[in-house]
Amino acid sequence: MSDLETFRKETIAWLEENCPAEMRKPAKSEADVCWGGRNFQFQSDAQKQWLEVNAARGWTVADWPAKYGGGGLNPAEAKILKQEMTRMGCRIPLSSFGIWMLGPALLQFGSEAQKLHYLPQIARGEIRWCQGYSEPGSGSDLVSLQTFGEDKGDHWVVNGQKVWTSYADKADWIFCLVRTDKEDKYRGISFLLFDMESEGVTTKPIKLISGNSPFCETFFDDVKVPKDQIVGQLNRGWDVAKYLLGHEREMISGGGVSNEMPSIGAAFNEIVALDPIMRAEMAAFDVDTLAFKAMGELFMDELKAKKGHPAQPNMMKYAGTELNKRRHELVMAAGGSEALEWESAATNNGAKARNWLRTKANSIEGGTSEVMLNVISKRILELPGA
Amino acid sequence: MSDLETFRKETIAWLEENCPAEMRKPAKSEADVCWGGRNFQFQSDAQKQWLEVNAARGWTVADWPAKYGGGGLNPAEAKILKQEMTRMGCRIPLSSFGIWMLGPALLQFGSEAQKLHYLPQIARGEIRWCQGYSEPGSGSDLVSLQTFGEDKGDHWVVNGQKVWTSYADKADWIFCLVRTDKEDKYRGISFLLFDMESEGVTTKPIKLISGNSPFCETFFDDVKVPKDQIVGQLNRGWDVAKYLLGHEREMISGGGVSNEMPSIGAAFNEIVALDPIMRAEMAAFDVDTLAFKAMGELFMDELKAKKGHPAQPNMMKYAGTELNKRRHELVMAAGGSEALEWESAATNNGAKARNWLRTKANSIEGGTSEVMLNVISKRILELPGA
Amino acid sequence: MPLFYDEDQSMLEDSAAEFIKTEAPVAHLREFRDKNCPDGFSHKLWEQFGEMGFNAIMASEEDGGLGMGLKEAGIIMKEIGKNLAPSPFLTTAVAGVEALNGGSKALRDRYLPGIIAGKTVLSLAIDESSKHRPEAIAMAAKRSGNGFQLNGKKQCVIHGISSDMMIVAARTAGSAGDIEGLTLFAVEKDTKGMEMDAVRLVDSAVAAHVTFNNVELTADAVIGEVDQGQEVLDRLLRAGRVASAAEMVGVGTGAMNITLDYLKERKQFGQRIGEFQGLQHRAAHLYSEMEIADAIVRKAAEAADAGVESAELLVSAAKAKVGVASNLAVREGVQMHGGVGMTDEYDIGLYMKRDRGLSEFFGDSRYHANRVAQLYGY
Amino acid sequence: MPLFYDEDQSMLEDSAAEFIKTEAPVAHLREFRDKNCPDGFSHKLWEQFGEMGFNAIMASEEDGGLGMGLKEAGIIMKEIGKNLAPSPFLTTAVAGVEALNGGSKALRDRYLPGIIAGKTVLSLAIDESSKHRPEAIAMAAKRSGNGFQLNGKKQCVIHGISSDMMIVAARTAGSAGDIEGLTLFAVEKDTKGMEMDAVRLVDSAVAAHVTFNNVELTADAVIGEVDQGQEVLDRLLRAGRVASAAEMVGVGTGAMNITLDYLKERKQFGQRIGEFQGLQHRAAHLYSEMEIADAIVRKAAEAADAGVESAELLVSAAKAKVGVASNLAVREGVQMHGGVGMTDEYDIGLYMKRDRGLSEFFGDSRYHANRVAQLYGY
Repeated sequence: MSDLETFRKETIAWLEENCPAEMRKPAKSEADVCWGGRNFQFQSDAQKQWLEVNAARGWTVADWPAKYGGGGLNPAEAKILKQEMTRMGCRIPLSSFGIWMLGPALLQFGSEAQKLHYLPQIARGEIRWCQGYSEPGSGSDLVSLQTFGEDKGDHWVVNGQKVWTSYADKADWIFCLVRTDKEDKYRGISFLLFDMESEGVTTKPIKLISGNSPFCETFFDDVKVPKDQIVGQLNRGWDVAKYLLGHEREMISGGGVSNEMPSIGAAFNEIVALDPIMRAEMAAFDVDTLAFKAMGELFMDELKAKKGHPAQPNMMKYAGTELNKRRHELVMAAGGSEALEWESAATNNGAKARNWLRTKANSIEGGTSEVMLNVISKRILELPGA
Repeated sequence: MSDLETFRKETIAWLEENCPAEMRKPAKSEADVCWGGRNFQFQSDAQKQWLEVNAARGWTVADWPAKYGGGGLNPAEAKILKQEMTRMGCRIPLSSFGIWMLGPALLQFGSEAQKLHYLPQIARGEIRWCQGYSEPGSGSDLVSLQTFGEDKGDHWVVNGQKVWTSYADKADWIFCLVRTDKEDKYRGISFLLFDMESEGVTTKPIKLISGNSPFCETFFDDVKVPKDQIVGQLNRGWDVAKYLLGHEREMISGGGVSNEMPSIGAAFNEIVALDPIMRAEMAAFDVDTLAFKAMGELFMDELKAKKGHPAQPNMMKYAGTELNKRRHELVMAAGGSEALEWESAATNNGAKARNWLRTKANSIEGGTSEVMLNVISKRILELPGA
Repeated sequence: MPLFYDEDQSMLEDSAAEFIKTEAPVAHLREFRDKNCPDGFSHKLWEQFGEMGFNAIMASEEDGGLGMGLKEAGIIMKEIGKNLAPSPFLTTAVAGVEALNGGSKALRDRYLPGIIAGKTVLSLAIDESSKHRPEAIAMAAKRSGNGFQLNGKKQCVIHGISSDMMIVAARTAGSAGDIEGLTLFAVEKDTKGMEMDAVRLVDSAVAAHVTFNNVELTADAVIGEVDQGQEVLDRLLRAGRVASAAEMVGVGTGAMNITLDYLKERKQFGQRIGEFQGLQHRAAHLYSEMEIADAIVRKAAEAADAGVESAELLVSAAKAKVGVASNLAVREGVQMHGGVGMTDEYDIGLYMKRDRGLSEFFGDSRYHANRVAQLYGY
Repeated sequence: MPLFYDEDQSMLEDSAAEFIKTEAPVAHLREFRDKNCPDGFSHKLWEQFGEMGFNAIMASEEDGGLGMGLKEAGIIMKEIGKNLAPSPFLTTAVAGVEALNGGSKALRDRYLPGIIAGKTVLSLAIDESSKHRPEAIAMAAKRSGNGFQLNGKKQCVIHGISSDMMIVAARTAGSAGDIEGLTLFAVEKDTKGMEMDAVRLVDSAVAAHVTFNNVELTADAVIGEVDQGQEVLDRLLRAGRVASAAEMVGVGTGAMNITLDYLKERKQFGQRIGEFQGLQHRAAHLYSEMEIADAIVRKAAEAADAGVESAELLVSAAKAKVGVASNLAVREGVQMHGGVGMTDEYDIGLYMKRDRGLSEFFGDSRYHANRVAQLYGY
């Protein structure tokens, strides 16, 4: 038996033994997701136990080095773990912006001391992170950032305001872009980490059209940030941010198609049998979904092999988010008047409608579709001008 | 009986008596169209006779004043004439850029002497006109016009090159935009008329993707143009040109829907019975056609009543030409492999394919769709900037 | 008749625009949403509609109305749409009145005065599944003595719990799909055996799922003729389709207008975002689509008012076209607003929600595109 | 297996790109069109294809081929598409060879060496109406002695008059729609009773309408089994669909590339037109569509080569997707070229014509979208 076959066998056995039955059913809603953090309320013992056994083994971040709290798996092993978890329906033990976003940036840009300090806490789900990028008046345009960190020798004093800070009201720490040089408009920005319990930090949830409030406005009023909490070089926070945005785009671009990516027409076959026009639209959509799935496979293959254009994540983000919005428009149409219900038990409190509205943000967050198209036209197609 | 009812009765009687049977069948191709002009070869005696009886009555241009060779009809009468000709299937006796384009501009901007000289010749189909606007390197951008008329006292000497001159090889005279002031880039252009048999004028047909050559490149090499052949004021040719482009846009925007505008799905009902996806597309197209037809009606109603936004013809041109292109894409799809035939008798020498390719110019000639969208966004929506 | 508004119609448009913008701007919708009003609309506003004469538009002069038609009703609907005003105008003063116009003098005398005065509210119980498909109506109305007994369910009856009378379509004969055998009934509020489940919809309208358990009706309740309800239903649907299409023109136009305003003021990368040609072209295309949608809705209203043969075709084309155009308007609207478009604070999301609701009401763009194909014989 | 090209495939791509760009650029198509060549392609180029080894891709090593698959054939097809090279590669070396792969050793020995050497040309007589609908094949092949007698008509047989052998699908039993009863025949050039009407198509390909009048064939002509031709036809169609889809990726990509070049050089209003964001966004969207179309075509080729169950679904999705994407590429291409795009002098119009031809070949995007729905069971 090859090493990988052995690994697969052992993995299956471990999952069978350690994954509680409750954690093998799909999460029903946002509330079932394990986000970790200082103030996290576990929904159940099973959820807590599932996090702990994974954290102990380093499998919340299976492909990170073991010394940083990871599982130290190679890519082939990590893929097998993912496959087997998917096959058995195991939930992700820990969802975390620390894992998806900050972690990769720290691995790339952090000092060894920072890695040893922050990464294991992220891996164990002890710190919940939020991201402070956007500001009022600068959505896709990060260059016009206003939040300012004044140099006070061994610390900065940060003043300003962020918006679209995901779960800022629930997060323990923030990774945040702060202007540290007012002269250099295009650089002059640094990537700082600080505790959300620092004096001077306040958050205010933003109510969305979906009725939910996953984002906040976040205010900084003379917040002290020690100098060792900068990632990467002073005034080079852009490099970190760009690297991290790339990760975010990959994550969001994957959103267009779920793992299973079932046929939408087949899911609504009774409806389309009565509505030939909807059937045609769904057939076109299924074609596009199959094609985007193939693109996703090609993209991942190229990414792994370090082939492909470096700006390709922008294309994936554009196409994937637009596709997902279309999917939810079709789901609403197929649902008809029932899908309009907003507060009924029969519709799980208007889940379809709320999910549909949520998807409208896909093509805005992490860089709008328009910004993605700009990047494609400049960096891939090399079209001239502004 | 009201005056209009009397007029209708008399019109019917006159048409019955004077329209040859052959002229009551639809024109089969471009070759059946009567363009008039010095060198025009009539396809048949009937075609010649039909032009002559109309010219004698002023009905080639029924709503022009009688003193300029028109029929002197009021709008209500002109509408009745058109209705009855349509009802009886009478062909248009004379197709002419003189009637559609130059005539209206002369009526608006010409001197009385010019009107008395040119308009009756246009009305009788004695002079065939072409239009010299576009130049290589200035398609939608007329400001960069290079053709130059040097002032020589009682005449200009014109040098330069035009492209997209419709039927320049068949035309007798040209109405032409010529730079008469090199300093003033935005004005400095005059609207001149001259004989295509003038020394120094040469034409070269442009072969199109449809296989036809309705357009030419036209070269001017020291062409003398007497000073009384200017329309409107010196260096204000733009005013005339813009007025005339408005007419052209109205003409082209009407192209999206024929008078009858039949259902495309019904026309191909056997094909769509086997192809539910095409049926859905055709249903959507029929919806759009019905809607655009209503828009055409509203637009014409508003035009007559001098209501509506003055830039609305740009919207009509945009929507109408895009719709017509879509129609021909669908016609080709419904035609399948038979519609691909290019030179067979069964397909009338590839008429479907050639017509389809011809429609691709709809959204380019007379101002591209992109220019129309620019105009809408600036003049109607009043969006800021360039 | 020209398709633009004549002098009287323009005056009506001006007064409706002014009145609704003043009395029921988007803030009015927010107020009724946020106080979780069980009706979902303001009875005071409804009376004001009556005072303005709006509710009299579709009633004949003989019945104390203005004897105008769907073109005029459409003018009101458009202003309702632009302001997202919650109102029973569509179900009551347009579709409801048009159904009553096909009913007996007794029924008209009973309901029209209250409607015209803005006191009475009607609701429409047509659909039996979550997609509009009136050709599949199957609910049973058995003869019972001199009257009828209703049993079955209706879905998504807007204003159901607030209405004084509900127009119910049911089968007195035949089975789903038959043209004959349909009958329309005027069912009074609180009639015994009716049960309603109120649900709030995404656009804050309140709909009811209605269950009929041995609901006994007298013969007086029949609107039109027994078994010949298709004709009255067609009137009702034609009116409802044109009016909801007109409201969608208003919704799309309102969404477009606030988006254009935003494009003119919001700055990004040092420019007003309305300067970007990528957005300009999309805005111009959207304008074109909305204008065309407006035109076919006017044309459909005119054709329905004139009772011409092509009316059915034009009405379905109108609902199909506006469904696509107004959906484009709200999608472009939210996207062009960027992040703030996702917040409840900005109005554009409310336009998106209303558009979704209206798109299902009286058949969506797919249903009507299919109907256009069927009417064309393919 | 990764979806990107491995080292060998990349080498094949490089050599095909270089070779075809050199030997058969768009000017080559123009030459053959303008001299009104009755074949519509160059026999010399066909031999060169043989020398390059391209024609051996789909044949098994046992038969003297390279034993590769549709993924590799698709690489050649894409380069053909980019350059609009007129070639019998698709009908002969891909779909034809794949059909022969399902036939007897005797047939393979008879035809494959000539194909591999670039001497032999095959054509495919499948369609009987102007839309691709192989499930409706009705042409009769009656048993006659030890052989068969063919009577009927086939439409739009590309390279029909130039081919040494024509693969003909006909019914030996059953009627249109039955799966059983189809048989595929290898019909030699100049067989008695065949009549051909050559017609030049919009993209300068030459097609034939073929009439079969008591065409007598021996049992040797049968490819695969009598009455069991569906299986061989499916192989042929799968290969033809993937290969034509790959050619369309090439056509769309070629059209996009020359359009991007034009956007970078052409000036209007004092700017290069590629600076206008309105065009940039459309170009970027087009790029995205073409990339995605390329991916599904690769995926379909891989699935067909692997013989997995999902191959039929992926193949139809590929032809459907690329049909839409490449149509967008040529429409945007002509429009963005402006006036010169309408002239025969520029190449973009030729791409538009080729796209149109290919879109019908082996079923258009609508046919295949419908097939995707059917395969998904709706």
